[in-house]
Amino acid sequence: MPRDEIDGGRTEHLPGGAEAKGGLSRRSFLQIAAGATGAAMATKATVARAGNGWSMGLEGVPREKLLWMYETMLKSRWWEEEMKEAFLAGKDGLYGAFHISIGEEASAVGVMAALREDDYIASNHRGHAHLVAKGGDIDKMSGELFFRSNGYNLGFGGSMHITDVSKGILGMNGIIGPQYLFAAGAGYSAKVRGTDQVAVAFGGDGSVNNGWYYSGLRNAALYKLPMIAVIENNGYQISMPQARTNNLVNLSQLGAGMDIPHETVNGMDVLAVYAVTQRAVARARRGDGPTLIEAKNYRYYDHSGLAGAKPGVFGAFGLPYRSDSENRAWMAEDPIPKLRRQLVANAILTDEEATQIEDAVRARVLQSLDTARNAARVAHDAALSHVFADTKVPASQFAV
Amino acid sequence: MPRDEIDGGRTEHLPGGAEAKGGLSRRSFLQIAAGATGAAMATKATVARAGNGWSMGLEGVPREKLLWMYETMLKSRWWEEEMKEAFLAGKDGLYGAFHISIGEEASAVGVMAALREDDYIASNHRGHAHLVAKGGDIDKMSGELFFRSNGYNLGFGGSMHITDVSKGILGMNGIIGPQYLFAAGAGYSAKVRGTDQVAVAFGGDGSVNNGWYYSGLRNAALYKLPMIAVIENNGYQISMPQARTNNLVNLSQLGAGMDIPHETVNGMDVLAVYAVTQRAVARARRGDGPTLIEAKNYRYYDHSGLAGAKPGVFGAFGLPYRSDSENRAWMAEDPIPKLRRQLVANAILTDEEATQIEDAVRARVLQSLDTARNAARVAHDAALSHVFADTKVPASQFAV
Amino acid sequence: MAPKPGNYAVLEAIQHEMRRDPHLTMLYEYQRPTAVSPTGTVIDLHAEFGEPRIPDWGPIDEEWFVGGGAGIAMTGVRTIARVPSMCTLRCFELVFNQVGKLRHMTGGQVNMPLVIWQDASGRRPGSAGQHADAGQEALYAAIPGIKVVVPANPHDAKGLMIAALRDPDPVIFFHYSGINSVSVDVPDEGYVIPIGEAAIRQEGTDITLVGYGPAAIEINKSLPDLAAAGISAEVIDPRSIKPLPIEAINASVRKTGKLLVVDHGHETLGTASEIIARVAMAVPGAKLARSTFPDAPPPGAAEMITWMTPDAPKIVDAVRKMVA
Amino acid sequence: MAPKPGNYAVLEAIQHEMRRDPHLTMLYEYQRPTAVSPTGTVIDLHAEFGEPRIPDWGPIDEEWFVGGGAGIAMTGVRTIARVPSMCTLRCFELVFNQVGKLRHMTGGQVNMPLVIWQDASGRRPGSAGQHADAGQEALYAAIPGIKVVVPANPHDAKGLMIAALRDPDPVIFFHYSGINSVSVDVPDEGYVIPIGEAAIRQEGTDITLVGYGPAAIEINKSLPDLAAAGISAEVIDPRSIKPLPIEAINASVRKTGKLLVVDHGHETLGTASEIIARVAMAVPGAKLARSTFPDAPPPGAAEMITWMTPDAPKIVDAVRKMVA
Ligand SMILES: Cc1ncc(C[n+]2csc(CCOP(=O)(O)OP(=O)(O)O)c2C)c(N)n1
Ligand SMILES: Cc1ncc(C[n+]2csc(CCOP(=O)(O)OP(=O)(O)O)c2C)c(N)n1
Ligand SMILES: [Mg+2]
Ligand SMILES: [Mg+2]
Repeated sequence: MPRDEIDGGRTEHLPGGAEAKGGLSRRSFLQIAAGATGAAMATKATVARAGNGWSMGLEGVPREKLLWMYETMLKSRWWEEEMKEAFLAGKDGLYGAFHISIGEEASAVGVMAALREDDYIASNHRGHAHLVAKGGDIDKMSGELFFRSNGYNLGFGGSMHITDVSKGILGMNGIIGPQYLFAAGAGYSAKVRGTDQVAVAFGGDGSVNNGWYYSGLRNAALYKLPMIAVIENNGYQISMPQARTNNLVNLSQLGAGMDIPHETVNGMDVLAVYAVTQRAVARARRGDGPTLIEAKNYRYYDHSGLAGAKPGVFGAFGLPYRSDSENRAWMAEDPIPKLRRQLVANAILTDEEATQIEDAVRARVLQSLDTARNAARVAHDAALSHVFADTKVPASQFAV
Repeated sequence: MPRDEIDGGRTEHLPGGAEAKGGLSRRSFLQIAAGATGAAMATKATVARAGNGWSMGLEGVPREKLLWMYETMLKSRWWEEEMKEAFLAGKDGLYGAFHISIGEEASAVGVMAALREDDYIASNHRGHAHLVAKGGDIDKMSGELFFRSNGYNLGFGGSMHITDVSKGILGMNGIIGPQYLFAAGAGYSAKVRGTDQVAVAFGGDGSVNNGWYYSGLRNAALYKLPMIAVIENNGYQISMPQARTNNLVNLSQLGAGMDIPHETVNGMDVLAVYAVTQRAVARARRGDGPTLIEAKNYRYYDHSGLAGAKPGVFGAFGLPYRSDSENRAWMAEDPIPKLRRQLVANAILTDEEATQIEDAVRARVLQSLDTARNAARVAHDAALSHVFADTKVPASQFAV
Repeated sequence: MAPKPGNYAVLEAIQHEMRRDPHLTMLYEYQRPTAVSPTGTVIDLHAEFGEPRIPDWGPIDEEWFVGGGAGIAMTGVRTIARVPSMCTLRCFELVFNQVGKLRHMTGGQVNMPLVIWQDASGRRPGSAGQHADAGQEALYAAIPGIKVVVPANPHDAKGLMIAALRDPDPVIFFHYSGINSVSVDVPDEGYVIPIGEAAIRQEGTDITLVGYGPAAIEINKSLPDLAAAGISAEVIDPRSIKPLPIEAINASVRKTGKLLVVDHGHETLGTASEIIARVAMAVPGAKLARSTFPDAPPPGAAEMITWMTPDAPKIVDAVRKMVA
Repeated sequence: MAPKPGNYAVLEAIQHEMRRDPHLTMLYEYQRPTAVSPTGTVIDLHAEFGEPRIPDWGPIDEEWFVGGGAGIAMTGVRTIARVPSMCTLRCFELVFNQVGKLRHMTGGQVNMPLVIWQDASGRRPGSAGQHADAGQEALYAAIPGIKVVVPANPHDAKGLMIAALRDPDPVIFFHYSGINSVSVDVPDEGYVIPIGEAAIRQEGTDITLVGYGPAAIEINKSLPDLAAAGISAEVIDPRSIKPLPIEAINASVRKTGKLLVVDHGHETLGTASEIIARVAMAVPGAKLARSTFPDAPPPGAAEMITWMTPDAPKIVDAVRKMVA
């Protein structure tokens, strides 16, 4: 077990699948597929296994923040669910990359809950949840997935490259690794401009095995940059099991070699992620440099696209590289019903209010898809623009 | 201070300059410049501060091996000294890169003393000592520095790229970093061929801040490759102080993040380096994977070329980025007289025998320079060959 | 003899050579080296050859495959490094400053029997940005000491891969995904297509059409329309970009007097530039043109990228204008 | 106005812009941003602007300068990333897949005011292998979204650097060390040389000579001998490789009917290829030739590399044959 000499060391192994399989209260979309056996009201004792980075209570978190977490996780969840349904239905002629982050909302929302609006994030291919959590406009997100002119990237990017510089979202990216350099650079920029902004890089477990990861983190340590690296370790890289690509048990250990504070946290617990990130943000804002956070989590769908997914069914099953029972074990830890149980148990919300919030979110999501459906298609020759700021490139495909 | 849970942890800070300044016995070339104050015969007590990786006695090391270490350090030392003199004299019209490793012989020789002839090394720009220690032919080395047809690389390479594949020397290299990939690859190759060969990468303190270093080491750990990385930390990267480029005190700590056994060793003590390397080699040969060794040492000359160097004077002084007293402090720790003192004190050699060995080495070195002087120059158009194995490229410089 | 998908054909080539050479080693990322032929034959290189010759997966670290692969190759073990399609240039510095130079820099001492099996996306809607690229083979061809081949169908892919695996020098094997579904017969046994040898796909007298990889596929699709228009096109697929079989092209242009190079790479400094420059100097008076993807990254929307890609209709149109 | 060494002139440009723009930031490795003019004026950017705008040294990690620099630039801070000469392609993938694409990929959202100050060795004896290279500007020019300039003297270096620092797009500023000692007047004040504008160095009627950077220096050296031989050469230094001022070249070749492109890059797919291809298509019937470094890495021995490098004597020789 690696030591963490800074900040008290909260690295902890992932609890085995067995403990995670108890029947827990679940929202509608979970009941569809995850084998839920009933609604057991969680007590304070079961939801708060102390602040060890693994499972957290909600003490000290303002009501507004808790409601925002709940609503934001739902927004991301339902946006992807409804996009998935649209892909499967086939009527909209959707095409292109589509990396679903369902199951991973807690790390996105937990991190963003600790950030300010003017902070930066640099995301990866699986970034929808990051975007929604950082305030991304789901109308423009839907538009981009439809490759329409109302899309965030005017149809140039599609799912994998959605960007909103105005909200500090430096973009999703189709290449593994550069987000660490970009976030370190954004942190550097904050120093140059004399602000106390923080920059967060999100990467998968696969993104740590590459020089840009090492470079971004190491230079953040050297220059004490306000940067946080969040590794969302979902156990797979496409169909590669994480364990075959790295000899470490906890990827946060990588911080030890660079003398960077590092923690492994339960990526299925939005409050645990929030707590860990708050510490990292405080460190960054007071000029103490970067933090490396590993959030252990899981994606309920396939790497990209819809293999194993069915209309109306929550989660993808029958995939060749993982077992359905592994997926179900993780789904049983789902962060959204977990937070909902805590909110209801702690009388932050009634059950009815919780359902109303979810229904409203879902309606809003469906509306964004409709907006996209009705948006104008892009012009053929638009792509000759935006190569450079103010010139067009020639249409060289026409030889004569 | 980083922990080393494997192999007993021998990381230790470098002793301050003050302790290193005592008057010690010195060979002729040292007496020229390093401010030696006399010949104090070392006792067993002073030379062997226990096997803590910092200063070692010679117990258990065969006489042959000790004599080889002594002679080989001298060979590298005198070869570079005499090349330096030839550069400064100007009569041979020497030109091109010339990175002197004088002062760093102990790490080269200490490492190679633990290797077999069929093991591999991948070196860097400062590799003369590595080559000599791995059995490089100094006639061919001199020929290459003279850019003559008897040179190792037929005049294609010059100092910075000398290679002898037949001796497992995968080459010096003008680029920082690839040696880690090459050595890991050579280790992989040993696994494929079913041999128990080991591959060693040599790099400076500057070479750890780059993705190839990280990649080579990390994959060696993943695949348990018989690879050893030796960081020769001489405190500078050209004129950049090491401390400005990395936030670590001991670069060996980088191993902690990758779960790689790692040690910091006194790079001015050939026996300490040998001891540490023996452990690493044993680990590699039994299939236990890579080791990271940091050898703290110093170069007595400038980064490249002859700034601050004078004919007949040992060491370069008056350089803008470091103090002469720092250089003299390190020269007072010189590994060659240190070993000589131990050999004489332990009755392995008499003082006269030690001098005879040195004189013979020096004569041999001077002979290699003469051989180079008299060797044939290269043909203009030779360089159109060896781009590919069996074709020449066109002489496109002649337009018509 | 039967049509086989491109990926199967290449694995067949590698299997053939791995059986001949007991050390031949392959490193790859997530693209497991297994495929099934239309007749049900399974190739699974990991099952057949096992660790360490074919490890069970690899990290997302392309520089390891190429840089570590170079280390393996330098020690006498022929090596294949497979690099995924979205990062055709992730290892460019290593290829430029190491893989391509080491033989020369060491006066001929270093052998580098390294094949980089470079997957390439090709132009396609929906992928956008980094996942619909083409043309980077030209960048590699600009590097001394590197050979570059680009098959346009599974048959050539197999023969060129075997040639690459027997070559003493580093070879980049650019594998566009679009060629996988081209239906051609692929012999079961091993065979070599020599590196540097063009294929004359069709003889003709009115114009010379040159293109490789995905452009060759589009040229092929344009042929019925050209024939219908009474145009006799000579069609050349160079297959190798370096060495470039320029003599075959020159000879054809000397005959037809007209050259259209079709390239899914960019306009500026793509392979088409080199071909046109060489023909211009060797065949004075010929009429020269190129149809390329514009100097822009690939956009996601189908409307845009389809319009930008040189395809059969655009080729027919250009040829009609050139011979008019 | 006085001659100033190239490195001083560039630092003067950067100092000028850093005084105008309070955030302009520069990352570099070991090349401290300090220089002394012949008249004794000292520029020391670290002393003047301090951390963090000019850090005190940096690690040997070029990908940090370019990738981190891109992150800085994306957040609205104009940035210079200086990359040393022996690794002109260390960051190629980042430039290709990120720096050059982000504006387009995001539908115009991302600004990338990043200047890569790329040192380049140029052909020189003794350095060998990786330290005597030239021509990699052509590889960058092949990448969409990237502008590339190559000054041939300190005056142009200053004006092009200021232009680059005011450009909204990423610019690679290729700085060959050989230009530092070219003696030309360099005004003290700030001035701009527009990117994409060629310099007609000499007007003439017999032949057009095109070359930039180190080749422009050699062309310049050849002029007395050409004049002595009664040859009237028009000499064009494009200065920008992308955008390439091809119209200036076409116009000249239309007049002279002959073009010799001199390039210290390699024969295959160097800038000369693109220039010849474009002129061939635009000016039918012109006589075209190129003199380039062969498709080989640079060897160390002076005998070899000097013979391989297009220099004034070789230019004179080639021109005499072409106009004969
Ligand atoms: C440099 C690079 N190499 C390979 C790929 C192909 N690729 C895309 S996603 C992916 C797996 C990523 O795994 P991980 O980082 O764990 O993220 P996850 O998909 O699990 O969220 C791979 C290999 C890529 N996009 N970029
Ligand atoms: C990739 C790369 N970047 C920069 C350089 C220029 N360079 C050559 S040696 C050197 C310093 C190396 O320092 P270190 O690794 O400590 O080795 P030392 O010279 O001290 O032995 C630098 C920056 C290079 N050769 N390669
Ligand atoms: Mg993953
Ligand atoms: Mg050093």
